[in-house]
Amino acid sequence: MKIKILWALLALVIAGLIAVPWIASYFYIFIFTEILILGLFAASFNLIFGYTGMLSFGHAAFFGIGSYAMALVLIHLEWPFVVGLLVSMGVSALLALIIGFFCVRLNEVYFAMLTLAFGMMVFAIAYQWRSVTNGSDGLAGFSLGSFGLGLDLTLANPAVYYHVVLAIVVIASALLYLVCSSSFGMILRAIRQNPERVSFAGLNVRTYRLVAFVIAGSFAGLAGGLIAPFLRVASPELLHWSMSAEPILMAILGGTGYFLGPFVGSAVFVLLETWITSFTESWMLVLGIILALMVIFFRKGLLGTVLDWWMEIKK
Amino acid sequence: MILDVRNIQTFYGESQALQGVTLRLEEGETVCLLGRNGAGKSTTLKSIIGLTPPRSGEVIFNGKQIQGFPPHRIARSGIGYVPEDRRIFPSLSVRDNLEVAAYQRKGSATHWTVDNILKKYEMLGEREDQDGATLSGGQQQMLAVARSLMTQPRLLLLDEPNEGLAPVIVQQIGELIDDLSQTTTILFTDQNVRFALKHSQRAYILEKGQVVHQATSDELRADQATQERFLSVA
Amino acid sequence: MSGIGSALLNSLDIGLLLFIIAVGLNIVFGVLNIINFAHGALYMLGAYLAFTLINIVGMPFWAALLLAPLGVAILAVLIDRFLLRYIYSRDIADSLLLTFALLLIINESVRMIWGSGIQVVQPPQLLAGSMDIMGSSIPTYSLFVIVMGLALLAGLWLLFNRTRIGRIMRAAALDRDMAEVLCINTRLVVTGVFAFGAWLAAVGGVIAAPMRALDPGMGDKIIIESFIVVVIGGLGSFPGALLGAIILGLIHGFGGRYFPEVNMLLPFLGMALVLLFKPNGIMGKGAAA
Amino acid sequence: EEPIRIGGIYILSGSAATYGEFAQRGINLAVNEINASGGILGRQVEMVYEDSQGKASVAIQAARKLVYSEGVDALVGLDSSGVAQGMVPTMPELQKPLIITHAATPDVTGKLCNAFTYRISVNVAQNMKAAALVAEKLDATNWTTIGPDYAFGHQSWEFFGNYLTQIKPDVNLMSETNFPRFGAEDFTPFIDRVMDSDADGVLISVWGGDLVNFVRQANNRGFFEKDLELLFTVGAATEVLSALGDEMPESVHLSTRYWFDGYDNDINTRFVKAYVDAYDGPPSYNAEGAYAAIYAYKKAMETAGTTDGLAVAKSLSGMSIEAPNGTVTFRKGDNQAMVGPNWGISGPMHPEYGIRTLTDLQIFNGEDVARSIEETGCKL
Amino acid sequence: MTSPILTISNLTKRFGGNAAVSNINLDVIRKETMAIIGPNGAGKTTFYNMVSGRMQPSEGNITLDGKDITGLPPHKISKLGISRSFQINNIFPEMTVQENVEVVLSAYHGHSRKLFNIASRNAGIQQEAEELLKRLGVDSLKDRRAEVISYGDKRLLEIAMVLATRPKLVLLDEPTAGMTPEETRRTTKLIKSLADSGDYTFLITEHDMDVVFDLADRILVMHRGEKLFAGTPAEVKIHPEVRRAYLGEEEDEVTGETSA
Ligand SMILES: Nc1ncnc2c1ncn2[C@@H]1O[C@H](COP(=O)(O)OP(=O)(O)OP(=O)(O)O)[C@@H](O)[C@H]1O
Ligand SMILES: Nc1ncnc2c1ncn2[C@@H]1O[C@H](COP(=O)(O)OP(=O)(O)OP(=O)(O)O)[C@@H](O)[C@H]1O
Ligand SMILES: [Mg+2]
Ligand SMILES: [Mg+2]
Repeated sequence: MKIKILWALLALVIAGLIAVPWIASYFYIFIFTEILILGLFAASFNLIFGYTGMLSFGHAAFFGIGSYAMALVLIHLEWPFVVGLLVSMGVSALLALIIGFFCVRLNEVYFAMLTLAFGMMVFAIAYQWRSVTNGSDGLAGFSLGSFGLGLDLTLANPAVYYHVVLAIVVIASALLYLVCSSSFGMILRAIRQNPERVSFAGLNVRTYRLVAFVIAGSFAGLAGGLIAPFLRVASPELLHWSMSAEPILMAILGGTGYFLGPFVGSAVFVLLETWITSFTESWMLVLGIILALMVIFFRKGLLGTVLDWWMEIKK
Repeated sequence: MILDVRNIQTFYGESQALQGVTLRLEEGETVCLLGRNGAGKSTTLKSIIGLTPPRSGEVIFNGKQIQGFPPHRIARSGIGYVPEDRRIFPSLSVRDNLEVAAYQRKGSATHWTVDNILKKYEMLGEREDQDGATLSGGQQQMLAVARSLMTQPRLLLLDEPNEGLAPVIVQQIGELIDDLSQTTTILFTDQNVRFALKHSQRAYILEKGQVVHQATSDELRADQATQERFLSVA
Repeated sequence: MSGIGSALLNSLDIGLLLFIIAVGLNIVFGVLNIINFAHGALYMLGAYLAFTLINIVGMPFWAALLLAPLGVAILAVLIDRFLLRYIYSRDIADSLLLTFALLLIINESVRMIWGSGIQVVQPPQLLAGSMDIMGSSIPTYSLFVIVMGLALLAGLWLLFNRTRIGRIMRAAALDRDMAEVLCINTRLVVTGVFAFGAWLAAVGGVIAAPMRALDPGMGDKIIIESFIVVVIGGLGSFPGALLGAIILGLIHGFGGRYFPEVNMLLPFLGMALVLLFKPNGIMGKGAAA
Repeated sequence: EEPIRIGGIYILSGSAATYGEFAQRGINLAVNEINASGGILGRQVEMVYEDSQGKASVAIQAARKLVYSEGVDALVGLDSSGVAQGMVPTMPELQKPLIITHAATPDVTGKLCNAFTYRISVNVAQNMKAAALVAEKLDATNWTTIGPDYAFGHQSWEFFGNYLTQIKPDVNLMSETNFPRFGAEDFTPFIDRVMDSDADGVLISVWGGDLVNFVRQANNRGFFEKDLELLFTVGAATEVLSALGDEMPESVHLSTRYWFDGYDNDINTRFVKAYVDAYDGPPSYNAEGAYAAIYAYKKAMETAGTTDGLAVAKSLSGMSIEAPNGTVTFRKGDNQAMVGPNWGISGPMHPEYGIRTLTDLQIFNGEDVARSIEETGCKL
Repeated sequence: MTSPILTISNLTKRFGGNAAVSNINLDVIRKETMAIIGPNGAGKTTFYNMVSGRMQPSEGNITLDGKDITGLPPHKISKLGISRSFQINNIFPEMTVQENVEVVLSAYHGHSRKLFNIASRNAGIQQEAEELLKRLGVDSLKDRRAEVISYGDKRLLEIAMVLATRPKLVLLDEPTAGMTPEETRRTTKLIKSLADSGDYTFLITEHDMDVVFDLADRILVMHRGEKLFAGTPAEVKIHPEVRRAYLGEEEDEVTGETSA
């Protein structure tokens, strides 16, 4: 019963999201585009963090490389948008395979630090390989061509682009959700709690962690492929460790134990930042205080706290 | 009376593990706590030492109320505790495991020092510098008991002290309990009813978080019916 | 002075400064299992307090070296009592988030209190200028940094390995409940360790002040470097932290000079290689990865 | 009537926050003066600021927010070249004019130029042409550079080298260049490397807090005792000079985009006085740029008679205003202001401000050091 | 029937200078139940760790069904048919009891590789898990989080998980430690019935001599890493050295309740 209500709520939220360009001020199209893209980025991160228990400090590597791939495709090849997205996913999956191959053998903090190291190596390369990446300035000034798939969409129109992002993020999330609730996903959760026991059940834990890492990386790449046309730039800061910190914050804020937690976290984060910067220049101070209070009092994340509370009163 | 537990109720989150446990120990006594799995034996001990503070009821040790105090204060007032899962500090050596526990209460004599323990328990003495994690299960149990002695307890709480121990060692633990009971009051739990009754003077039986029976150990040993009823001892 | 010799000495002096900063991070992580993102911010706070004490109040450097870290340690006690206490028993992710929030708060407060301008602190008279050693001139302050670093290393090593307090800290780190029932006041230990880590960060800040221009981003610049140091050397190992710091100092010193095209990559490459071949760091021990 | 709103996008947090603060100071002065004398088109002026954090992605979202949510009529700002590079291409979409007051990358009034983007400050190309003219007269023949390892440092060296070899073909540009990481804090290896090399001329484009560290470490190394010709491309920035005090050596060539003591006109006198009164120190170059930008909008809006973005942008093109640094014209064709950098030699300490003075000040003519429109690659 | 399923030769494990297991030779016969006993620290768990792949032997060979498995990683050994329980509880604390078993079952059936099925809709595995739990008598706890059930129940859950991979050879490390007499009896009976079914070969360590004598066809007695004696329960009971090193002198205490 409750589950049904939740699904109905979700449908309502999606309907609301579809309607954003008509019901909210123009600026919110940009805000919601950002929320969706960062939400997907954070959800991909949560597959390895919340489900598998691997705290990566280098997830931005995949996000960033996805955005660079998209930018390069648009600048040099002028392929359709959808093809660009597939390239973004492919490139980041490949990168995730390489980085993951080394990282999944380490645990906890060591894993976190190794992913940080690899992530920053990718950053350093993007920063210093000026002939390809345009160095610190990043790649800008590319134009959006056709969408592909025979659809005639003016992607340069922010409302259209928003709907495209919404559709892609919903589809991608559905796929991710399936992965999370599959038997494979159950094994990932088991690995988080007790990797050794899983290996004694006959599974090679490293392989499973690697597969999860690659899946997460490719979805982060997809999000990166979406962000480049949105920001009109692919720049090294998208690869920096502070960008890796964002999905961590978002996932924890929203609730790592829930599939939709990272999306909630992304919404809260982006909206907070937008609102706070409107009324004070010391937005970092206010954000810091709010974050601190949330960590202390909403320990299961916002979504978790709300759901718990809801389950409680409806009992 | 050294320990007076009055009607304590303890919860894990919302689920109530102790439904009002009352028990008393006189100075110098050795008492065992019996009961099926999940009856609340471990929880009773943890409630006394303060790891799971009771939500209501009183714990009076040595004439002073101690419930609600942080565990280190309870321990400093003279209660030693050995958990059922041993909890050895894995990356500290045997010696360091003992040393961190050293506590000297003002005005009381020091019975136990690292050196006399390592001498007395050869099994540990031989492994003085080995890391706790690498000890076998039985060695860890020995260390856990020895470590709790370092706090110079007047009352010792032992949660299943001989679980996982070889019969010879069980004998040794039994002897150890007998020996310690000369100087220390002891409350312990054990699955092995025979062992427990042999080394105690009195027994409490717990069921579903309540004391359902109490008797001297000799009485209970003879009382097959009660044993069968509460402890499923055939 | 020959190129290599001076580069070596320079690496040593950067390395030891890094060591002083990073070692507190190492201790807080090792004992409390908290990755303290705000460590760099505390370092910055130490530097700014020193700036106020020396340039505004007019105290001598040595007084600042004594007082500024003390002030930061007191702040750390407050942070521990009012914020961190809620999350010690939770997993590492929560502490990450909370210390990140702290970093934002401290950074912004520093900007509000001291402004965003660039500030400079002069070294004390005693340490200004250079000394002639083996025919080459070496800034006296570099020698001071090196001596301070080594002295701290020795002190820490003694504290952790030769005193009961050190063992108690390790025990509390391993199993807080068990330590509690063994008469250890773990709250006190935890507060003490966090304040001590902050104190070390601030000592680093005060020592850095006469060598580095102060600006409100200086904490962020140092935090990743500190991670690298701690990881390369090995979590929980003091000599390791020293070694890691010197290695990083060498990477900076020589990398920029001989491999300018990839100098940004090198520290991270170094860290990755160490983690791959010695996951616990060069001098780390403890559980295998 | 509703005030006119102008959005400012600057670095307001982190290491370079001081630059955002300087710009805000200049803007405040301008806005207060304008409001006190009746505003623009009879309307008061109101500023709305956003923090770019020095990141292009953040700045772009900030610009969208300012335009669509805050409803600003015009934008000023941008400290970092990377931010400018990323943001400028999105300006036509926003349909609001932007005057860049600090970022120096040539491209934004070059190959990335557009009808909405203007720059009131000196760019790298202009400054380096001036630097080359200064270098021409020096004895040094072996030139190298120490600059931050990102676009600004590399571009400075490229432009400098190109101009210098054009006007003085016998100089040697060394292949051994030095690009320390931005924010590196320790420059000793690079200082040693230059001292060990054959260089007798060094272009130093390190700036801000890095420059402060650089100079102090160079002092420790005896760098300034060597017989080197040193050109500091952003060396006369007041924040650097006041942090360094007399640690900044004498007799080195320092440049800034605006030297407060270099212009003898009423506007400058008034501006410097107002600034010193309000903020207790001489104005920095980017405070001046931001100050002038607000006046540029005043004139453009009043010329256009409206605040409409397209109209204001149009009237900026080719427009001249009187600013503290003289008459400033936005050149038709690339929208770059024809302003000239100031080069001088560091002299004795200033009696009031505790900073080095500039002697032998050379104020270059904006037209003389600007690239031709064809060279910029801008097609407007 | 008498071909060995597991052959151990010269198995040795050294930590630093000390041999925790030293030069053990052993054949485990198919379908038999073999107990390993010995004082604390004798090397029993270390022996298990090597057989199950958790530790690499310092020397010696382990052969399962004629195949050399020395030094293989745990997951490979598990796939080859060896399943073990742990002396210290080793479960998935945040999952329900039922899910704990389902994880192992889906690993065994290869479902774990399926990215797009819905785990909770897998009726086959659910049913199989429920049956297993029922067999162990913990089916009433199936929806509780594993970390909150009592110690004894956790041990039973662990046995259920061990059996879920349908192993040929089962290693149980002190399966009844911490159980009540009643549970111990039930567990013993269960193991006995499994052994009698002829589907499994068991290696069991235990300090509870009732269980050992009840179940074991043969007993290996270890002492300080070495093989002290191997023989039938009857032989072990009267072996003087075993009595001195392990059982202790007071026989009645050892054999606990049965003699009472
Ligand atoms: N951490 C916990 N969270 C929730 N419930 C718990 C927890 N620990 C114990 N319980 C519950 O409390 C009750 C009493 O448990 P306790 O461990 O005290 O029993 P016990 O008599 O010591 O059993 P055993 O003989 O198995 O050790 C049980 O129902 C158990 O499920
Ligand atoms: N990693 C290790 N490093 C060093 N010594 C070890 C290590 N693991 C085990 N040992 C030692 O090896 C010996 C055998 O330990 P093991 O755990 O195999 O004993 P056990 O027979 O299972 O004992 P118990 O019945 O008490 O569980 C012990 O002396 C133990 O201290
Ligand atoms: Mg118990
Ligand atoms: Mg064992």
